[in-house]
Amino acid sequence: MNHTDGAFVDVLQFLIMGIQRGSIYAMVAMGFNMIYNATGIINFAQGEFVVLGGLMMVTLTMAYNLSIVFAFILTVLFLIIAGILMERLTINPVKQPTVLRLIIITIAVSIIIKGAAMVFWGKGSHYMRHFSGTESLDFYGARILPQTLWIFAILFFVVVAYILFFNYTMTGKCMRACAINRDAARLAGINDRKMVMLSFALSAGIGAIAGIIITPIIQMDYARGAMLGLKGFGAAVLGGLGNSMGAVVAGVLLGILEAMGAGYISSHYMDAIALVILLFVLFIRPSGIFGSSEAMRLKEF
Amino acid sequence: MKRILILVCLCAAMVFSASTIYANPEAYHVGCAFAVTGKASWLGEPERNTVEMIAKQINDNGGINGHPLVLHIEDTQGDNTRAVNAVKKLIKKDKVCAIIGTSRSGTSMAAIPVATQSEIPMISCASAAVITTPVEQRKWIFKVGPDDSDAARNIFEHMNAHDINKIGILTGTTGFGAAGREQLKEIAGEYGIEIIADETYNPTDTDMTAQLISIRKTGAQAVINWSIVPAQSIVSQNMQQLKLTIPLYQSHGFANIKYAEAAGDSAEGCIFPAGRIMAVDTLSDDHPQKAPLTEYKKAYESTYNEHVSTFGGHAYDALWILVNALKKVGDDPAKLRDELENTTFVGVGGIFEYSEKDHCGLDKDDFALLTVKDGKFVVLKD
Amino acid sequence: MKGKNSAGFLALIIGIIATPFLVTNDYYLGVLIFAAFNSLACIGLCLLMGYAGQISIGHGAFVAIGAYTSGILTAKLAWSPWLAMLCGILLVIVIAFCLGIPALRLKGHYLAMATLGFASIVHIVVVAAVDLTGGPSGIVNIPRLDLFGYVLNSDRQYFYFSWGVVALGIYIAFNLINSRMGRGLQAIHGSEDAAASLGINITSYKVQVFMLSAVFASVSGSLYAYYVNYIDPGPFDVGHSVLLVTMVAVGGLHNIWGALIGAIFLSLLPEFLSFLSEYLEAFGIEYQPDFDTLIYGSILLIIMLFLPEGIFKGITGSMGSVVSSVKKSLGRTAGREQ
Amino acid sequence: MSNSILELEMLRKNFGGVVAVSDLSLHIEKGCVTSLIGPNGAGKTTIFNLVTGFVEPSSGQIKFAGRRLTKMKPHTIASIGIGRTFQNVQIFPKMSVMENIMVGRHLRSRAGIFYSSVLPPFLRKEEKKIQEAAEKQLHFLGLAQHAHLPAGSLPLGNQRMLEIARALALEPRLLLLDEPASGLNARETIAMGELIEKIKQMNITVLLVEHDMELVMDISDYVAVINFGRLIAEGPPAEIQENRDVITAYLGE
Repeated sequence: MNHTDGAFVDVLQFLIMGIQRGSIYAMVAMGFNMIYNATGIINFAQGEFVVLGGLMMVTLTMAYNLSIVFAFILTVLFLIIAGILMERLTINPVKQPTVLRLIIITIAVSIIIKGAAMVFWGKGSHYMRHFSGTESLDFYGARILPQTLWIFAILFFVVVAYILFFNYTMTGKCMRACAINRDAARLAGINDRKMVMLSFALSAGIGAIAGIIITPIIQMDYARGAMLGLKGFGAAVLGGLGNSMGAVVAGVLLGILEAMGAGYISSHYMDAIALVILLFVLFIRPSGIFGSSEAMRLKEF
Repeated sequence: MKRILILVCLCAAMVFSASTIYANPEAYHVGCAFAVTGKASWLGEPERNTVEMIAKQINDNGGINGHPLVLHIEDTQGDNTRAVNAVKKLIKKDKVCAIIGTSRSGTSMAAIPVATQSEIPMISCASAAVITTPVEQRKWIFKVGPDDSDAARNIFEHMNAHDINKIGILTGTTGFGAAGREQLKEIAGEYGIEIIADETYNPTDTDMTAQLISIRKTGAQAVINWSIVPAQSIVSQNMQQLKLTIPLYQSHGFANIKYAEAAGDSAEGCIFPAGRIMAVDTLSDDHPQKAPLTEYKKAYESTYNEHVSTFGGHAYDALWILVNALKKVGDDPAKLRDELENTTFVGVGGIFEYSEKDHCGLDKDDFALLTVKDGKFVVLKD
Repeated sequence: MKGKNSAGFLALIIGIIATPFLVTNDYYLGVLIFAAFNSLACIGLCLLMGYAGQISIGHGAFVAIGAYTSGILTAKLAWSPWLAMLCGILLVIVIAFCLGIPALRLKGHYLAMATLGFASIVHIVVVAAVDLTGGPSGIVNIPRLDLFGYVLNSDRQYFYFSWGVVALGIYIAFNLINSRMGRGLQAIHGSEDAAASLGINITSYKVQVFMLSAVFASVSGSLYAYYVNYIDPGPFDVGHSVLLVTMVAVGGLHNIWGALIGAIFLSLLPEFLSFLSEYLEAFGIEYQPDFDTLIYGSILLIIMLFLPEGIFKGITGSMGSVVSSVKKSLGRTAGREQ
Repeated sequence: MSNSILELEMLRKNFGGVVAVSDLSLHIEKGCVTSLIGPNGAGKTTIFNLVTGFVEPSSGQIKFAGRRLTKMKPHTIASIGIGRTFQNVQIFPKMSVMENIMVGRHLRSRAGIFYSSVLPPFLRKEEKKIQEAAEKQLHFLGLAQHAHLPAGSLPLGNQRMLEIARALALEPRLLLLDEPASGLNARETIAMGELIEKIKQMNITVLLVEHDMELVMDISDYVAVINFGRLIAEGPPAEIQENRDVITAYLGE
């Protein structure tokens, strides 16, 4: 090889790949947090939202030849509807919700979505064209795909939109109020059931975006959800459950840890390295890096 | 109360009717256990499709010496426990005379004790060498998947011819990848080739950049990517992205045109050993396999409207080998087994020559080295 | 054990003894044997979840450790299967102790994540440590178990043996629940502060019951290895841990019988589905096994939506109402006769 | 007060910037009923939590029968003879009344996980003893007729009784009662007062937090008044009733 060798270039390359992985974990984790804040449960079907988003996008762009932008919007809308349906049909009817029961329900939903995706899209792996070409760009010697830049940009956009939504819109503020104290929010006239529905819609939407932007790089098949969900859950917990900005940082961190671990320690134990660190963080700080133990006490199992 | 009664009656009717439908003493019952759904469904689905197609063909032509062929197809979901249950169900409940499958090496290994104990011949579609070795312990087990070592030998011979002697290997952590990794490490020495980087990736992995950079750092002259999962098509994309231009060799697990499609132009020029089914069109007419290959490809692609794959080919070979044996000796499992050991068959995977010592029947000449050219598999010429 | 539970236990024993006489086909026995393995792990998990109130989505790892300890020691080092199983038990006790002390300080979702993380780490190690575990290729030629020099070769023998172990497990579980320790655990579940104020060492109790439930899982793994004679990482992934939790929740969290019924139900469900497809095809209805996943998920969802306390409570509840209505009508007729 | 069983020395507890207990020193005499009174938020429950090890003091120390309690875990403190109840009743609602009290016998029995689960016949004797002791407590408190009901189904008054019975099953030397009469009606309050008298006669020292002044003045041997985490007065009930500081603290200026 030529001048591109060198420790610095490698570090840079790992960093880029790590952030790319981590961006997806971050978005999955944000989806987890939204539902967690509204209901106190972890939605095990979050990874399936990502899968559905990716597969839907593949169909719209590859089979129906829609433009990327149009397909993007359509897919997100589709997933928002799916999220609302999930909440109305499986979460809302539950009369005495206990956390474990709701979690098992989300597991059941994830199995159903997986089964449905398998029937509709088949078992094969689906690929789609990159948003803007596959010719990788040079970045101080490291190589970066245009798609990777898209991923960074869209993550940034989602985070900004998230902050704006929760800090500057009435609905967003109501959702935050519900997350902090549901009873008080209800007394203040906020319809908490509606907020739960909204949280499902939004987190399905974020899942869809994650699925759409990652599919050109990783390809999508019906069974990918579990792994994405697990990693996203890890990021959410690492960042402190309920803390979405913490989740973004933790997600990116987790991605970088994995890439560095694979590059410098051992690809055989790549995933284990990140998990071991995650466990140690939990053992030292039982409520995640950015979580407060007070908030944790409010939402016990 | 009434409703329950009706339900009971309905169930009874179902049991009764189902048992009469299957009670056909003339028929030959063959069991198939494939990973039709689940994590290895890309193996099981073409296999299932293939056997259903052939069975229909056989029955339309009057069966086997007049006996209709009844297939009992079970889905293992690629899961060991389900595989054990499926094979047991086929043997004990459906009373099949032989079993085709399972799709994965792991499920085959789990099912082997069941078939052996029940003394029912089983033709596995997986490729790990341990399935049929040591042959004394595998009296009842045959396989149609080629040995990994033969595929590896083809690659190493090509490397010798091109003066490549320091390589990096990249394997998937599935039974297929792990068996390949073992074989590569074991026989590389025979060819004077040194493995200077040994990396793995998970079937669920999405990015192999880190592994490829580690390989690049060692200065390897070529990469062998040995895997059967869809994730393997990411490897060539990552190489293209990293501008890593050393030759890429793939395993016979790459022999699925979908993988090449997924990898896009990054897969151009990679070299891999495969059964000749993948490049029938570029095969010379006097090759003995030309006829069966063309026939199978044509039939499969017109029936299912999708590309033929090596894995469906395994099922094709397994079923025809079994049917030929059924023609000769009928459906007594012990006789079938003895007959299988004397089988010679020109099939999709190659020319099978089973013997008492060899329950795999293929050798390294049954592989051809292929490459990807313009998005198609062609026989490598150099 | 007392009252209803001992009646239930008696019924279980009779059921175990009678089943192989009613079910002579080895296939069905085989399915029930696998159900026994899951039952055993679920009974242990139920002690932890239902009685001590601690969730663990990591018990698949203990099953794996049991199976692999047995597999490695017997197939590679030719140890006695019993000794190997004992080593598996000791190993999980040590591991559960080391994991439990920091992990059981966590609560709710954090504990769930920690145990889930543990399960995936164990799975990754099992896949990657090729020299020890055989990696994805697994371990072959694991011997069958022998009982007093008598090898358990047939499915019937193994059925009796494995369900015997399950019965023993249930016996142990009920003893524990109705003991000083069991009351302590339920107290912890009710109020940790009150339990501590009565002198119950909460951490120690949680860790102890965690270790006990890990032992159940480990034994179930060992039995699996001796039955299938081959292990690879496939059956021990994170999905298996989640499945075990689901089994316990579906059956009924707060009752050992619930855990047992949940485990049996979800172990048999996939086989039922494969029958379903056969019957539908026999009636000429095209049925693809692809729908299995969908149906499986739907059944799970329906149970959780309509039987919030699990199948066990659902069944006993409706049985109870039937019994009471029968009693009522009997009482009425009796009254008339007087 | 040479005969003290519990000694608080310069005890201090900060929660963040808030000082809940401020350099408080107090000696509790053996065999007496001592009441802690003071307005809401004065730090009474914090003192209970400090004594029973649920929170750690920021500084200062606690001595029980001559032993320092600093850094001890709640269950260890229970084992050396301090029982307590909680302000918001903390019974085990799903267990029966009887079982609740049997939990209280925890420290007076020994069976560990192995013996409990594997060899119960060896434990019959112990189990029988636990039951007998629990029954004795039930009779003592007049809850015997409810023995097999789930504890959660009892009315609040009985739940408070049960909680005390459970703590008594521990056979403590010191019993901390956190507002035992709150939420009770007049009749129940009188019964509670009688119960506390009986406990005193059993030679158990009682430390009481209570807002019902009539009850406090009626049954206490000694009263300590706390405001803003500080001890503002202590002495026999009659003396306290006359104390100007106390009246100011309760009624404001």
